[in-house]
Amino acid sequence: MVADDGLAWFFKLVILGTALLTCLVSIRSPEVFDAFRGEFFVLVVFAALGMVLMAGAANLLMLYLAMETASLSSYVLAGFLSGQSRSAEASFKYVIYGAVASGVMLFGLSLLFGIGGTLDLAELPAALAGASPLAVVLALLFVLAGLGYKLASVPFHMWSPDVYEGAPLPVTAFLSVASKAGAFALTLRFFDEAFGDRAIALATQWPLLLALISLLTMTIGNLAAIGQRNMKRLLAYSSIAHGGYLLMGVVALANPAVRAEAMAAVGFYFVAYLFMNLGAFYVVQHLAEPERLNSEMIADYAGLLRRSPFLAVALSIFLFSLIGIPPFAGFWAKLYLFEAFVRAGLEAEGIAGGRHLWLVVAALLNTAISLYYYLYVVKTMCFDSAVEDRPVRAHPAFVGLMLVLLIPTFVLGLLWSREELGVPVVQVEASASLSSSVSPTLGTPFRR
Amino acid sequence: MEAVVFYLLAGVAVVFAGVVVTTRNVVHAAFALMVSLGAVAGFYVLLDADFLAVIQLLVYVGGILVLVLFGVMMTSGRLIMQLRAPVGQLLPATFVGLILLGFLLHVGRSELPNNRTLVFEDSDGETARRVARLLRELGAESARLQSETARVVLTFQGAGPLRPEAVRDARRAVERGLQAARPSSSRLYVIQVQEVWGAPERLQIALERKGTPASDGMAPLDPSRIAEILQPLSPREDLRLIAVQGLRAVRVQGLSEAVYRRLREDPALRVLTPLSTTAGLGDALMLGEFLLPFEVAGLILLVALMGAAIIARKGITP
Amino acid sequence: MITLTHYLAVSSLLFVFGMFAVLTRRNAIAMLMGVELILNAANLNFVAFSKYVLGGVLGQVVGLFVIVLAAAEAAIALAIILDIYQELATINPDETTELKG
Amino acid sequence: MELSGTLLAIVLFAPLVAFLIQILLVGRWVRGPRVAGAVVSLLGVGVPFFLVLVGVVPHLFEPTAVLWVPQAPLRWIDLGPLSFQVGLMVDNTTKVLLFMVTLVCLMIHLFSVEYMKVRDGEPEPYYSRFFAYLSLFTFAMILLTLSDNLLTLFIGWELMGLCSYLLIGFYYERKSAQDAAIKAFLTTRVGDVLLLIGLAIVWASVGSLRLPEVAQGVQAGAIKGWLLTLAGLFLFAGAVGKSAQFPLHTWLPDAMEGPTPVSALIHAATMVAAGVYLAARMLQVGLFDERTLLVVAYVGGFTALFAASIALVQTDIKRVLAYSTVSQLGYMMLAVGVGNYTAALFHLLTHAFFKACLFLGSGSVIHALHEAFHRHHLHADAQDMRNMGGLRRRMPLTFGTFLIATLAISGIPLTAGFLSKDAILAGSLAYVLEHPQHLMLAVFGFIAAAMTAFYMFRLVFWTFAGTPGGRALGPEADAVRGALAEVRESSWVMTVPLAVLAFFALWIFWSLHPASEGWIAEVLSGAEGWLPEAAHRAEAHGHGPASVHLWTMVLSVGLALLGVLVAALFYLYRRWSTERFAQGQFARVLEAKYGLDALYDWAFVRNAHRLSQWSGRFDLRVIDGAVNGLAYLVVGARHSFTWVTGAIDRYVVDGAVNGVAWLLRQLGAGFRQLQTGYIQGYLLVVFSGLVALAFLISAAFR
Repeated sequence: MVADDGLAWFFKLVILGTALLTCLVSIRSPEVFDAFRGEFFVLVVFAALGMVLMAGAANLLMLYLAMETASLSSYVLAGFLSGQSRSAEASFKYVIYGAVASGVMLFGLSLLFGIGGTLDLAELPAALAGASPLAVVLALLFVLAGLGYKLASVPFHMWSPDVYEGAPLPVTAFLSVASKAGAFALTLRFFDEAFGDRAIALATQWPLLLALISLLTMTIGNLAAIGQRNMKRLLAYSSIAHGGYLLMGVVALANPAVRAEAMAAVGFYFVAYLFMNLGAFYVVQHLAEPERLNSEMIADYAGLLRRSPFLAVALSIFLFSLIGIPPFAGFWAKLYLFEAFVRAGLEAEGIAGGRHLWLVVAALLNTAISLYYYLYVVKTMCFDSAVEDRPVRAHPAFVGLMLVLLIPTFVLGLLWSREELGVPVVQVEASASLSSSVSPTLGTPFRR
Repeated sequence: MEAVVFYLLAGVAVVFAGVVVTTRNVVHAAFALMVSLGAVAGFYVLLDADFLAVIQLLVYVGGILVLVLFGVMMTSGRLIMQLRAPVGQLLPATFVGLILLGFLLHVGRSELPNNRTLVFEDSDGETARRVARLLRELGAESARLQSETARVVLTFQGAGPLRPEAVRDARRAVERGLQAARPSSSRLYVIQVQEVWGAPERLQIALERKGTPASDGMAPLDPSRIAEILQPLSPREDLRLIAVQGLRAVRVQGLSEAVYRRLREDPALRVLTPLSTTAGLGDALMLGEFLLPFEVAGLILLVALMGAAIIARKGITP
Repeated sequence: MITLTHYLAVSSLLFVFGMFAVLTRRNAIAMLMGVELILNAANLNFVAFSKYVLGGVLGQVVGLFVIVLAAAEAAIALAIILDIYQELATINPDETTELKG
Repeated sequence: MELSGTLLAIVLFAPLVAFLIQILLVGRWVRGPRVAGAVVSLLGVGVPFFLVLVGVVPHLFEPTAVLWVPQAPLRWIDLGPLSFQVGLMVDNTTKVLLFMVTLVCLMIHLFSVEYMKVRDGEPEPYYSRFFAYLSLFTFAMILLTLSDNLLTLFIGWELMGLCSYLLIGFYYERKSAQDAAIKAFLTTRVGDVLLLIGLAIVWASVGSLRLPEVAQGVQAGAIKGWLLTLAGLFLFAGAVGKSAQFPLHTWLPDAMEGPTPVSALIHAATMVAAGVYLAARMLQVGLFDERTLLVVAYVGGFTALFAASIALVQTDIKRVLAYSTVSQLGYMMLAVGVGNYTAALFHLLTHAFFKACLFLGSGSVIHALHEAFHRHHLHADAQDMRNMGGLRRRMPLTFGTFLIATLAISGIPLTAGFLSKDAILAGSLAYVLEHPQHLMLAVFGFIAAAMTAFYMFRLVFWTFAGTPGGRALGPEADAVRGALAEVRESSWVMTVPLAVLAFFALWIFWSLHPASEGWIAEVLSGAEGWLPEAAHRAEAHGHGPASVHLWTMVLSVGLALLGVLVAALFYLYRRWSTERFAQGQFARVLEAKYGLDALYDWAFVRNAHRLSQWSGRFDLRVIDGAVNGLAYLVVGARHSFTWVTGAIDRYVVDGAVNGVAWLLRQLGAGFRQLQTGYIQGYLLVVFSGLVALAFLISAAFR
């Protein structure tokens, strides 16, 4: 029903850490409606619980219930701003989109149930072995509509920019990391346990399917981010693009030889992503407060370097890390992920066997595209002249919080390797439901 | 007869679903939805899911639709409104819908395992052989046949007429014993606890196989093995396990419709019906493997309650 | 003789009708009705598979959960629709397009 | 109902009986359009259709062949030890063909009831004679499909030649109709003579003409080596004539002189189908060896491309359709040639329905225009597309059904044509992957697919879109426009057959799965009971690696959409002008149909000895021209090289940096536009994305 293994625990920590930080920054946030401030925290906890269950769900029914728990809480959180039509619209779109996507997923789950005759993920490979690939793929696609909605992957991504823009900032930050973490843990487990079998992967071609989705996701996310003027929306698209990179890790699962590395790489990526993405969102949130810039527009960030060197430098560092510039955590995260993917591809036989190396080329090109819009923000902050010169002061407590996020962004990749940090992802406890133990390839760790 | 009822229900369900998507009056849409979902409840009855049919009527038709109607009343000045979309919106939707329908019908017709499962009583071990022979004669070699223990009845003997605590304790002891004996017996669950008529000091606990099909197959569990598991657990000083009766069964999966009918009509074979699907459902939810999802569902209801209250009131409270 | 295929055909039709409602109705509540149709289609699948392929109550258990979830989801969705009605005085999905780009 | 000899006999002889009744009784005593004639013929084909529906269709999935030989074997011609035995046979192929032939014939009969009523404002004088011929035609085709031997098959074959002569020349007072009838008769006769030689070889070597025995004989090696090839080539020559393959295709477009229902009959269900049917049967029994098959494939592939290119410039609505038939038949031959028996017959079936729909649709248009022009006393050509336009609103039913059939022939997804054409193209692609030296086979097919979409949509845009009579030329142009405004939709007797045929042009009847061949492939590829075990080599090819299907689909749909788009830019949105193209050399060559008609006329009809002179001149011009051209090319290349290097410096290197940034901004803006804010739009993206992914991935392993 619920797995109790390294994968689940690792992502639970990521989710709970995000939830904790969300609660911290929401204590004083003016965007949280005062009359229901208590309920806000309860809903964050409920949502986190749903995501935690997602990270561990090893059963089709549990998978659906966990997703619904997380979703229902998130719908309410997205509409938490009072008296603002944008927030109401965000939660409206979220709930309609979410209801449809989860309904479609449920339909897919019912088909999977019918084909396999079981609800347990672990029992599915045996049950699917003799099934018709078309039926399996159709069911898989329906399920993917639900997973893709949670992952915000193309073509199921369109809700996310609107919801991210309309929702209160702490909620946006929370959703962009925790919700995605839960969804990725779920996706990893789903494909690893139910479809990890080599024969099924070859018969249904799901790695090709996911590779296509990954390509579309990163490309469309990055391209759409280019024209954005609202910082929140830009970060929303950037997080879609990061979802695209992360899907490469799922594609790599198709090769059992690098399964452990792929999972560890996704885990590492999420730790890095937690710090850099939350950091960027929190700086934006801090700047958007009335006593500071009172704006989320990139144009208003002009000359920020002189008005508040600390915030400008902090934001720049988070953005550099999001691009993947060497010393920062984001670089190592990408490096490990791509390395695992390339290894998975090189060891596969031909395109039909999962050799999707073209995706790495696309990912590198996409990184180049992402330079354009991230650096545009940095350029605006550092080189454009400000409209007014009034200094912007960061709250002392916020400076503390920033340090908590900044230091790991600096040192994460320097201190820990993928194996040291990510290995818990694949370490299996005795009673856990993950079937195979740590892959032997982990014995030769990747050295830098 | 079944076919007539089915086509009637199918007609109602589909036609009224059609009304939901075409009518111009949103209240009519809600009522059409009610009828359509009522027909789905009828399908549940046809599919031996009586309890679910009742729940469907109570919760869906009774609850959700009232909610929807309230929503309609509170959000619309007039009931007849522009519900229909322009052609530019209808066409792509029709197009996509048709392809999707094609895919689904194709998969439903020729790609899904269109087969059936039957469970027969097999008290003497003869049934298995008979079924196997019949399958060979009918040319249904692809059917999977396995022997299993379908039901175990434990009989307890007390010192005197049993009191409710004794019954409860016995039940708990059996459950604990089953849990301790995982995984071999984890596919059994308590289905009925009853006192034996005419013998007030006796108690029978029936264990039944779970609804989950065993891809591994539960080997026919030797009643003596059950006794072995449960014997050391004397629930109370005054209660002893005196008899363990196992009901063996043959489960045949992957039957085509024709073979299924043929087997059902064979006078020498006794089809094993579950003691009660309602009890089975309750047991699976409250005591079986679905306890955790049950709790999560409760949590979801709590979230919904809270969330709806917050969203509905945030505009009103200054 | 009614077979599994018959049930699947009905559920496919319900699903496509639900999808059609969601895509074309110009009233948020009517769209929600489409979602209910989709959920019922899935549920019918679960119960039909449960009887025909498995011969147990497993699908019914899922069906029960889905009904509960549908109720919860409908409650939240209706509250949010009421909220947007208070903000914009409309529940036409075509008129909630402030967030875009 | 059981499949029995009696049933088959009724199916076979009912049209013949109808024919005899008409000729002996009806035609004698009544003149002018009398319903009696039509009813007899309708019964003559309606009864077989009904019997096929209740007696044959229910047995569709039984993999057996029913052979029915008369009790005392009917010895047609007794030549001592050699005698011809004849009988009827129903196997999987015959079952589906019978269904198609009887249904399409029934629809064409029904359509003709209304269409043939009037000739030039007067009641048609030879109404029942027309129906009599139709019945005989139907009988001949059914005889051909039901024959278990090549002898009666050949009789049906020749009978059809006769019928086509009678029907093409139905308006015999017209000189052009007479010529066309004679041309059709003579051209197909060339093929028939060769076919007869082929039959003789088979009969001499195997000692029998019954298909099962021929199959066994070939299997046992009764015909060997080059003799087998020779026999195959001769047999194929017959099919070339009948199915109007290059170079014997010239009769088919001229056959447009006959009444439109006749064109529909010839092009869809009967005459031309016979050639493909014969070729497919020969493939099945093994009379086509590797060498013959290669010839078949090249002739078919080339014909597909060749005819499609001629269709690009035709202005007569029926001639466009005629060349498209030639092209589509080429596809079928291509499929036979690469050994893809299933796909060939599948396309034969789907093509029958949508081509009949197209012809009857054009018939409906012509009929309406005729009426309107006649009322206005105009002499404008009712078949010239330039005198049409804007008929979409005037004739919505005709337009709708015509559009569906057009989509089908263009191979747009969700149509029957897509399924079958895709099967052919996938088969040819798989063949090319195995034999890379025959790359051109796949190229022919794919380019022809783009051309098909182009000329068919050109036809639709000219006929149904735009303003009425917008392209009309000559002194009567204004009057034509006035007449067009009064055109009315045809009566239900004509539109019902259109609707029925259009339904069969959709994918749903053939396969629920919108991206894969459905039950029909299952039926056709099933083992035929009368074939020897090892003879099922027909399916050896045609199923390449899984990804072939994916690439075929992407390529063919992409090319078809490209064709539609280009046609739309030319003729619907008028973004591009056709003027320059129309005045070019290439267009002139196409309009002259590559000069082949003229060549035959000149070479065979007039004096043949000029041929030598001509070839002498050819030598002079071509060789001289080649030398000069080469020199010109070298000079030109040097000039263009310097220009290119300069341009690279100026535009590419400088432009790349700015251009990429500009491109990215444009793309970004484009994707921002997609995010419209409409939630239902987002959901539509979800579902269409789902469908697109399902399409793509299911094509990879169907």
